[in-house]
Amino acid sequence: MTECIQLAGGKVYDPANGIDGEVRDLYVEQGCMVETPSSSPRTIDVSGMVVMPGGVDIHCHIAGPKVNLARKLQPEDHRRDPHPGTEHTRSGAGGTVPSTFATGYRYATLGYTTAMEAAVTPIGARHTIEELHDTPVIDKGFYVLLGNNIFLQQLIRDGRKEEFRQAVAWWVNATKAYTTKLVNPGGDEPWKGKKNSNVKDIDEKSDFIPVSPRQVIDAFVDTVNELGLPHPPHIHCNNLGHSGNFQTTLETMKTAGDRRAHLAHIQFHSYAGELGKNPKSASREIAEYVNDHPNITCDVGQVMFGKSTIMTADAPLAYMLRGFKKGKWVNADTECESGCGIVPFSYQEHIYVHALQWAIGLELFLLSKDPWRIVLSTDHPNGGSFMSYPKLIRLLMDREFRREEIKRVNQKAINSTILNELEREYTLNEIAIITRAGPARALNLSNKGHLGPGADADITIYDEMADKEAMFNAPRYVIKSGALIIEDHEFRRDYYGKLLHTEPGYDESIVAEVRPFFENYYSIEFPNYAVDDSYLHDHEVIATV
Amino acid sequence: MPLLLRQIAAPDVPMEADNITPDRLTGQGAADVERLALMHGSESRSIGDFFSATGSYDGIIDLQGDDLKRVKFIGAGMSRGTIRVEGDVGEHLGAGMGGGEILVNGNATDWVGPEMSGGRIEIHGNAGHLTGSAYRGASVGMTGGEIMVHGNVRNETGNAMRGGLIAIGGNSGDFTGVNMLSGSIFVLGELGIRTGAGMKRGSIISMKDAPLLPTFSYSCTYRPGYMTLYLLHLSRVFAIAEEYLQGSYKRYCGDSVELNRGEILLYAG
Amino acid sequence: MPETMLLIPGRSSKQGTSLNKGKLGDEYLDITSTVEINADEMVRLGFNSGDRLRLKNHIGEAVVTCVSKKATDLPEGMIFIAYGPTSSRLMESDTAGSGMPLSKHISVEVEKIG
Amino acid sequence: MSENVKVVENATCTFCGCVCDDMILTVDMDEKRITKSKNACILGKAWFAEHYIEEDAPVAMIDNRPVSMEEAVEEAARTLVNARFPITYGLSDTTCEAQRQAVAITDTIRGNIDTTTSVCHGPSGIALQGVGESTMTLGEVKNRADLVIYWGGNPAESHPRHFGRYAVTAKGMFTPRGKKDRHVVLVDVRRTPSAPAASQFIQVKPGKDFEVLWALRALVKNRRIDPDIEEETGVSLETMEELVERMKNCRYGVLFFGMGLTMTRGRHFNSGALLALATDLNEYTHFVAKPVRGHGNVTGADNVMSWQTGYPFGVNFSRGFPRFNPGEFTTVDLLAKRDVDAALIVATDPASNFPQAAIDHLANIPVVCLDTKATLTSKLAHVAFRTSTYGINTAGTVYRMDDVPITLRKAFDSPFPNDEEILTAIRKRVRELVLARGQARGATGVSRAAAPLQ
Repeated sequence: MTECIQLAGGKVYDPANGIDGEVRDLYVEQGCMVETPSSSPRTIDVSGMVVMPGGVDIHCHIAGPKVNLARKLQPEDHRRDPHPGTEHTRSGAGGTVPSTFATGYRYATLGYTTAMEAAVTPIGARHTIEELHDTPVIDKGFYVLLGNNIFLQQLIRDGRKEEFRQAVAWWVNATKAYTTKLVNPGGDEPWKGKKNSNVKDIDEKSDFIPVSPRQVIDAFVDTVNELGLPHPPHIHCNNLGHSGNFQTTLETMKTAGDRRAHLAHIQFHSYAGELGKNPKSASREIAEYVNDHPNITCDVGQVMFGKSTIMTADAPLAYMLRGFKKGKWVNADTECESGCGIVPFSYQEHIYVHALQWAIGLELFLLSKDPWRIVLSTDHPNGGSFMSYPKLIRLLMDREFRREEIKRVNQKAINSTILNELEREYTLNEIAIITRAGPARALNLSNKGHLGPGADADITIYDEMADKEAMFNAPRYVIKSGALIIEDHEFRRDYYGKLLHTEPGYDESIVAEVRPFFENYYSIEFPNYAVDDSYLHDHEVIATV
Repeated sequence: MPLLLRQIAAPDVPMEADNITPDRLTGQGAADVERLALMHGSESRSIGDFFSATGSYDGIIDLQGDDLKRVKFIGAGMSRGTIRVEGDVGEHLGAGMGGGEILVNGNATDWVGPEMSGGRIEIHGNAGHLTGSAYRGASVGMTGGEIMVHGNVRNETGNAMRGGLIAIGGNSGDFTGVNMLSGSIFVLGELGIRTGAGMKRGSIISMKDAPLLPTFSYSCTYRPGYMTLYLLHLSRVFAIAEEYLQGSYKRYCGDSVELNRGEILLYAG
Repeated sequence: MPETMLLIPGRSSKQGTSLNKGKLGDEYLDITSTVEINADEMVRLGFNSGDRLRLKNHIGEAVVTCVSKKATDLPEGMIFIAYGPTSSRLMESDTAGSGMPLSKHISVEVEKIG
Repeated sequence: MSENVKVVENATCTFCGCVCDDMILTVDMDEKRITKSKNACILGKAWFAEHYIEEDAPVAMIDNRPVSMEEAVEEAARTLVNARFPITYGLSDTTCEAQRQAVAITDTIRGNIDTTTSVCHGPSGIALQGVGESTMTLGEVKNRADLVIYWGGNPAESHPRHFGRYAVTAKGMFTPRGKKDRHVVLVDVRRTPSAPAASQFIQVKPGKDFEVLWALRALVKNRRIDPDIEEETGVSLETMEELVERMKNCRYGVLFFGMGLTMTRGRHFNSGALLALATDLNEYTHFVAKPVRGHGNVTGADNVMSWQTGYPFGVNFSRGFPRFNPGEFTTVDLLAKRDVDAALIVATDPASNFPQAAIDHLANIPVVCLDTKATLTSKLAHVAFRTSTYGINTAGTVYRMDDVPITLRKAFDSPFPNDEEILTAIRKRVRELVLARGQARGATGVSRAAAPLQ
């Protein structure tokens, strides 16, 4: 169903290929970008329009056990935001945790064509893949939660580095994951086993398995880089949301040294101040470190005002947030692997902490010197829905708009930051980097985030408008793998993207090591654990590096 | 002259008629009204397929029919004007309404005035479950306005109510005022069981004695100052016995699993 | 005078195994039309195991066979039955805005036939 | 028994929500039946033993007359497309792959879809939406739980391996001695065959579970409860206080609950009270709760419905997008109110277990039925398909009661198609018919103002 298309006369923003708003023609054939087509193309006149690669979301929560539990939890959120079907597309429900169909179609209507689910328990991988299969248009993958895996922690404790490496590789294969994810490493055991406490320091060792978060982080950074997974370990640091946590964040980055690491939703980890008291901004300290260390990539996890849903493998954090309103709360423990917490939430302009979080996110964007290593995200739906990306883009591109918005929020919070002093406005080229080219590079997706020959023909075409929120809210055309999905703002066909995963090599003998642990402590049979190839449908193996 | 909608055909399957509301019919002639859409199951039909319209809207809609039980969402979201219904109506009557008045000379069923914020609903017969309540999953139900039911209601009346007044002439079912946040519920007849479970604040008043949960505790018997005012207001609609105006009430506070700041007042003679 | 009792339909192992053989089979139909009653109460009401009883309420009526159950295992005033076509006949359809009919606590009048 | 024998290891029993995946099945390939099911409980053994192939049964029937598959699919599709308020119901005894097709059909025809959840733990789903839940996978219970409470359920008869495999005698990381490391409490209105497995039995008067749970919540919060609670509930204040101390002081506590809560007066508030109790206890220790789900893949049905529509059961598409409202879009209500004009029933038998008023209406409308065996529902159906059995003749995915997904292994082939194949064929034909009718979807012509209100 892919066509041969000529996109004629558009202003092209393709930062990976050094193209910054040049008017040129692009050609699509067989789902890819080509220099010159072999057959006669259908020409679409896009003159006066802005052409970019399809957006790439490096960190969001869109599929899997916790996401689905958050969906079940909130009929009131779906009810107010129905997603009608069309002749070509399925119906669904919106809100902060949309149904799978609504998720895919809504990403497409923002011009996003790739998204990575950022936290999946290994035992929930099969579920996640089933949901991703029902998530239309976009290509997708997921990061597998291994940072609180009891078996792996035991290997770290015992200094069995080689077995650790093999076991990580086995787990990535067994789950069809894209990379590994660490969430509050070391925090599960105090939560589940010690009456709901948490690990507080990166060097604090658990009584049960005497391993510190730092040792876990170090082991994963080491192993994942050695294995050459396309994306380094994706790290949700300890102490998320706590005042003074920026020290933990700096220590985490220092632990990585000069090895590749990705820091997730770094805004939530950039707080100064004293523990238990109101936070202050530490965006300068964090931005400085990131600026100076090219091995680090991060996504911001911007907070946007309004309804959100906190969903995280960091269960103690969700319990703490539940304490504020005593509203509905979900805790879900996964055997030997993970915790999980879910709390419906709302960020409000007048609340000091919320306004500060909003400001810190913007500071991080504006203080960043290398747009290639700071990715636009809201940690959907934790900081807000991905549907608020266009507004976030306007906040970055439009200083006057930003000033007006700043006036509407808690001024005490604003006055404790330097946000008012930051004059920077992102250019379209920089937006193309932080939403497309940068995340694609951080993920080592060489066929995405650019429009050079051989790239996947994932393309978004916007009408150029002064109001950047309006512009990024409604692309006129969206092309996915060469198929024209949206034309004149309307869906013209349905399309299901592929699963992106990686297959690092490992020594089969590790299976004999994992199996006895599994047989003792898991509740399903070992041969039924790994996800077999029948679940893959359309997929692409991204090579190790 | 009011707009009269007289039913000419009975629906075979549930019908959703949220266009039957003053907000949509203002300034429309009878022919225009008949062309407005309604849902009959999954098909989109016209009001005129099921109702004949005469007159024109002057602030009042008269809705008459023998088979309105399947007609849902009458007056949903309305903000002004009056709907007068002759007959028994379907679910979601006045859902989310913010103003105006709905009068039903007949019975209503489940979800009368859910999540309404203002206006008035009066039912001369009975209503069903979840009168003046929240929909599932929502933490706040009715926030304002009033619902008066002359007959009986069933379970979960005023579920998660945060404001306004519900008055029931007959009996209520179980879980009256469950998870209530604020506001007032009067039940002139008998309360069902588990009244006020999970309530944080608000008042539930009954003229009969009632079984209460173990998390409600007796505080005193007294004559609340506001009782006379409320009962005089209710006496415009219900027959309020003189002794209720003059009498004392046993006050129970609860729910102790929550804030313990709600009250249940039972007439004590 | 018929006795008013509380009918509690539930699952049982026998019902579970017999339904695999087919819901139209005699075994399943037998199991789902047999009720258990407290042994002391059987004596009080003059019922013997194997007696045919009529259960009746405002929804409908059904004929069942009774067996006695140790007094410690089933309180007086209660009748246990395995779910099935028989219990359906006595079940009210109102769900109180939940989707769930009150399937476990069904008030019935019990009378011995013949 | 023939020589042609195959052994299938790590097979899964889908009879109940335990979804035990450690079956070792011996299959006689000539006879096409399972002759031995090692590790299965009494229910599982019957499940495997009784699923043989009735070769002479017709693959499909219209009005009890044998017809071809194609003819039946055509008639089924037309029946559904011609209806104004068609319902889809059942789905708890089939694979997620089939469930996905069923939701797609219902979306296309703008029908109403509901699963057996609504008459099982639907009230617990409503409770979850009200208060949330603290929960876990079953392996956490095996590894950690030192206090296990069963409330209103009889697993010895309904889920026979629940005790041994997951919760009572199971040995795990912090419970190496199994039952010796646990205190087990059973709460019910009658002393069921589950009582012997428990360390303690608490008998509640029928219909008083809510009052007991509510009192326990109050005691956990250090509120006063009057001793006359015993007269009302049958449980003494002393027993309650002792239980509360035990709950507050355990290391990892679990509350399992059954239909003794969901099917009795109070319904979702009973489940909600229990979920809230578990949540409250997290002030003191780690505490979790879990409904003990019945059918093999009823949990999968909840999951598929939730990810495809946003809601777990009771979903209506008549306005072109999903809406949820238990009591309005749940099957018992729709049938009893005679709101329905056609039904697609998949892998369940409402004609034998629904309230009589609902059964009566089912007999008056055209029903399309898919089942592995003849049932009262298939007997009254307009179009009846005979299907193969999931987990025995059909691979696919099911979700255990704790949302853990498990892949099924096929034991032997059936001449009958599986639910997914039939539903996929119906879906394809339904879509053609809907498009041909020119009913382009999208704008409904009705204002959406009221729609968000339900």
